[in-house]
Amino acid sequence: MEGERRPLLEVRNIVKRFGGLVAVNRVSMEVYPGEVVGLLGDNGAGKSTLIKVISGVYRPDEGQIFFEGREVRITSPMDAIRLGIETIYQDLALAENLNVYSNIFLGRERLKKLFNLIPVLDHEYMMQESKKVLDRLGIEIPSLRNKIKTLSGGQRQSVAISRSIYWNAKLLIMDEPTAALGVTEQRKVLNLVKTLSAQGVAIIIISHQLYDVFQVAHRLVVLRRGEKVGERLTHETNPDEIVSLMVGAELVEGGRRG
Amino acid sequence: MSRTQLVARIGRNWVVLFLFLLCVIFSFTGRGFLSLKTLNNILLTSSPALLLAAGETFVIITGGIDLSVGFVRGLISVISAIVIRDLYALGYSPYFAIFCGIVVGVLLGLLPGLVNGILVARFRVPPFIATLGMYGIANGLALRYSKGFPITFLPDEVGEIGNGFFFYLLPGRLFTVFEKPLGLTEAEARNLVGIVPYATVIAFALLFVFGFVLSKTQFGQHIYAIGGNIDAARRAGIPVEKHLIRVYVISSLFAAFSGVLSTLIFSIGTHTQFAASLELFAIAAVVIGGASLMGGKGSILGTALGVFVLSVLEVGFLMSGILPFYRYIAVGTILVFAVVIDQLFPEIVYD
Amino acid sequence: MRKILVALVLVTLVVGILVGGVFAEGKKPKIAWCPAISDPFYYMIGKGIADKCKELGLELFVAEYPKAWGPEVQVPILEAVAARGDIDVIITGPTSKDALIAPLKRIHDMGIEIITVDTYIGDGDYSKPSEYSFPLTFIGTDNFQGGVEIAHRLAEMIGKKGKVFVETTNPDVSSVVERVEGFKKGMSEYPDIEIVGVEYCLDIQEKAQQQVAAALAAHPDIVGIFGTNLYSAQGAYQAVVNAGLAGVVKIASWDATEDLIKALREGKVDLVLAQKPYEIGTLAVEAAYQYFVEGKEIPKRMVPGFFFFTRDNVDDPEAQQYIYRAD
Amino acid sequence: MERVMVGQKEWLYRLGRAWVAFFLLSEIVVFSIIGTGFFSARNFQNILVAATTILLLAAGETFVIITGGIDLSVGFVMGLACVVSAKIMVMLQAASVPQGLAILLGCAGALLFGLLPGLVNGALVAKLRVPPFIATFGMYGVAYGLSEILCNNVPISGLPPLVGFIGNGYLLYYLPGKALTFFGPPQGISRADIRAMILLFPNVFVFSIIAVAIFGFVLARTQFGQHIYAIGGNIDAARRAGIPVEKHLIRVYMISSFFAAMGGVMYTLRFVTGRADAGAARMLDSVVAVVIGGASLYGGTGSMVGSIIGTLIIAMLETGMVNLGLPTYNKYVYVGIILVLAVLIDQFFPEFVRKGE
Repeated sequence: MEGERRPLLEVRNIVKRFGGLVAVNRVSMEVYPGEVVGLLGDNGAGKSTLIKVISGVYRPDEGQIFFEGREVRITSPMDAIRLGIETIYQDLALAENLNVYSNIFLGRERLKKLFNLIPVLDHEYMMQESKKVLDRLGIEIPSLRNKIKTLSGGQRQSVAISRSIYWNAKLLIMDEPTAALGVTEQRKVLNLVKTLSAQGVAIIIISHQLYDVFQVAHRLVVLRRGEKVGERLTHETNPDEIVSLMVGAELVEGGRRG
Repeated sequence: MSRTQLVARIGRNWVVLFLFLLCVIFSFTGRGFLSLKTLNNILLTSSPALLLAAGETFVIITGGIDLSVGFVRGLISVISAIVIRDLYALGYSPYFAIFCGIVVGVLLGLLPGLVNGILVARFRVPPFIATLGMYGIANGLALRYSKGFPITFLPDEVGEIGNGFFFYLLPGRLFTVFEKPLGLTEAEARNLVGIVPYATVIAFALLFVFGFVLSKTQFGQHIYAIGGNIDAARRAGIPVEKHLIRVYVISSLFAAFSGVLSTLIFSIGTHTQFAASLELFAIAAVVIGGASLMGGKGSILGTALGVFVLSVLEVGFLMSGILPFYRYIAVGTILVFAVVIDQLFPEIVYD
Repeated sequence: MRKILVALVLVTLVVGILVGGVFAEGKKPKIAWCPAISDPFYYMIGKGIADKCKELGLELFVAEYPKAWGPEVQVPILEAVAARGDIDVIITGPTSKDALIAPLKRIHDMGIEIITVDTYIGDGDYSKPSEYSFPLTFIGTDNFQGGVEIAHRLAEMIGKKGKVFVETTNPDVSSVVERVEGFKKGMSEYPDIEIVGVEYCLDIQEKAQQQVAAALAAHPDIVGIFGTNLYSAQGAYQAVVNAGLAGVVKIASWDATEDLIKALREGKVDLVLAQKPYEIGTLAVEAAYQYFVEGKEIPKRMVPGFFFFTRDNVDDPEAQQYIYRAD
Repeated sequence: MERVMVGQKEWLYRLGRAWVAFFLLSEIVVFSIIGTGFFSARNFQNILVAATTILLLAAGETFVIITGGIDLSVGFVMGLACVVSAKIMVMLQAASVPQGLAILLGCAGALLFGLLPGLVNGALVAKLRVPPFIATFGMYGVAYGLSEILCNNVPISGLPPLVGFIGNGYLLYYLPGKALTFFGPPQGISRADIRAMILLFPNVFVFSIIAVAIFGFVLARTQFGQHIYAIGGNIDAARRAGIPVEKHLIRVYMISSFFAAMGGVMYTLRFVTGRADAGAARMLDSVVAVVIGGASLYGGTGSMVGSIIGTLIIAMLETGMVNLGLPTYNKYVYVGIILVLAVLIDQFFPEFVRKGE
């Protein structure tokens, strides 16, 4: 599916140093609309650093970032969000004391005028809208008026995701989405990922669980010690090869796709 | 030690410098500030505060807070005074009466802490609330038993112990131990200087013991662990609940010490009006002493320094003829600075 | 649901408001005693009031003895008592001569007569019409005169020369303010006597003790101290005893608590002025009785005298009646 | 570990949640039965008037506590505002400014001045990351010191007489069948009539409740309020959602000290004097009221209605005990117990989960 269309996100020769050590060294990769890219690597391989560069937490020391063809400077998480790059963190940035739809609209609440004078929260509207997006993504939550703290980990995650989708995120970055979830929940999340990509949302997924990644990802990018050591189409590779790339068991030639 | 380390060290011990600075300034501004009498005065009046703050230190290191100490102190002071008064009235020897008063006071002092601890540790009540509840309860009980006015009619020995000194010095003339020299002329009575108040010695002894427990024993180590990361502590197999309860008991035990001591010093059972907001100043002292309300940091020594900063300020302002209210402003400002400074200076890293 | 309950609460309140003012009015005057603070002096007034009420067969409601001195404590109590609706006279000691004017006026507007004892509102002169002339009468010691006499007696004791210090309670309480004024007036006649300071302990004995201790440190040559009420005086002599100056520094105290009398016997205090709280109490009730039952006009100010305790007369049988006994 | 209760019987659940309101009701009922003239217009209105101080402090504290902070300075900020307002009035009066104007300016000045401590608190908490407890405790000292210096330890007196008239007056004076006047009693009526007269809506309470209502609305219905809950619930989430958390916190602390200032002004009006210690005794009471009202010191929960109920519970208790002639020291004990119970109940009360809309 790639090639014929221009990439949604493209990073070129990204370098990020922390004092002495080079966390990310001249890494390039691109993500296409509707594509799910698995970002793999052992601890300290530089996955999360790269992610943080893309999501605006860190600023790269070298390299360029292109989004929808234009070169962009992402200097803060807000920049990234404005572009449509949303990161779903493990600790899920949700306010547990608020209900589902309030979280989906958090910070961008819909208001209505009381006696067309005083702006107040339009709960009804926010609820309906949230319902729509949840239905679209096939997420089931008994009542959107339930507080987040009463939801399961998987439900919370799907709320976080639908939140970013509602505010039309084009690229989702999911850091260990299935970690700390029950089996059924994991499956739900993975299905959700498929649904999203089917709807044209690009996704970068980081996970230690190769099995999960192989299920959903179209393409796999492998990092080791800050360098990109390989890139494979999922259907052209297998876990063993990927693992060997990750741990650097054997030298891999022709890693890059021409 | 590198330069940054040096800076960090100085920054982290700013309170010592500050205290020193205060003393220098006041010795210029305050008439007769730099004198044995004043020193002993500061030591004496700050003793109960020292105890109160020391107890609070333990709680604050666990990341909690104990608002009840002020009124627990008041309650214990009243109760011990009542015991002393009544036993004395019944014709027992004053020393026996005082002894009983102290024992009863200290023992009762264990209770509030036990309740606080159980509420905090077992029922997960926020420390602020649990101890605020106890604050009200102790206040009410103290008022009930004191009828709202000080417990008087204590034997003179009370005041003599509370305000006694180990040494008495009549400059150039004579020097006695334990006993005030008798048969002094009026002029001599005015010049007599007491050195090393009993009260202070008692306070310091207690501080030393518990300071040792906090800094040198496993028990103390675990308190820091709990304050640093309670889950980690739990996973490490520390009986967190039990530990927390003990900590709150220690805190109210110290409040009881403080109450008993204030009875001895003021030779009355002091009901709670005066105790109000004592707890806040204790907390202030602890924080100025380098503890963090987030828990995991703090030391008895630091707290002691904090207390002395406060009492030097009080006495110094008084003797410099500065309105006492400026003291509140000073305390408030210093308190905030303490925290800001603490955030400015990094942890010392040894390489 | 919560809202519904709130509504319910409000409804109850409103209902209350509507049925309000429909309660029975007592025919014979019912007296309420609202002390200013819990101390032996006020307990003595209370005793006087209680005995007199029994004697005249009047109903009496005794509000609690507040544990702290001040309007924010006293006013809610006064209002709650007034709101009982069965009260005709409130006898009280205003805790501030300014702050209590408005609240007492409001209670007076509810049709309840006010008698102020020990302390008064405004300048205490209810005879000429003014913002604060509504109370029935003020019954209390002539504090100014008392201050003057104490000054003279203390001056005698210290040989009419040297530094003296005043420990008092609040700067806005008529009674103690006048005592201090009187004391200054009296001392002004002695050129060799210097008043080195006036401290306010806010009715907290430990504070008084610390302030006097500090004063002794700052002025080691103080020869006399005047404690303007029981807490001030008790704290003052404790401080002097602790400084080992008992007998060296002369102490004149206002109010004859058992504690101060004991101190007088032991030579820790040298002069005790006893007001006549019991008499103040009985006078207050008589005034109310005369006003309501006999419809008499009553004087706007009544001044029972006072009594001086010295080591010489402290054991005289007729003196004993003037000692305040808390219980 | 959240306890949850699943089902549709939501009203039942809410009923349980509203136990505080029940508690208040039962308080009213009990005191009305055993008390004398407790269940009466005057008494309830007195309670409301007496409650204004706690009510206002608690209203401000509610905002702060919902953000997960605490404001210890309200008591003395109230004192400061009280002194400032009194001082302004006295000065203007001396400058022979008409009473009404002097009072108006005095109140306005104090209220404006009252925003300052909040600004400082907020800046310290939001910008310098000073723990709220410390920042506001610092302000506690500064505010108290300042106010005592301003009035150099002597409560300010000699205010325009109109002050007390406003502060202790009512909106409505109704003499059944005879007269109905606003803002002041009808002229020339006998002492007997005065007693029969019904006074409605104490001015002080009316002022306070208006302010409380407005801010209660802001908290419950507006975006500003919603964001306060968000900050208290998960400050990082709030940040990521693009809420200007720092600015918001500063505003919250300003609201808190504004209410404190209002408390001070009301005190001036009621007692016609400026006292530095006006609110000292009520600071912690206000926190208690908020917590009894269902707020958590961990932030994220709480409501104005709850705080009002909490306030009334305390006020009813105080007045009720005086009415019965009971010594109020027991009140401290009871309040302490109620406080802890409130938190325990809140903690062990399950979260409600709807099965569907």
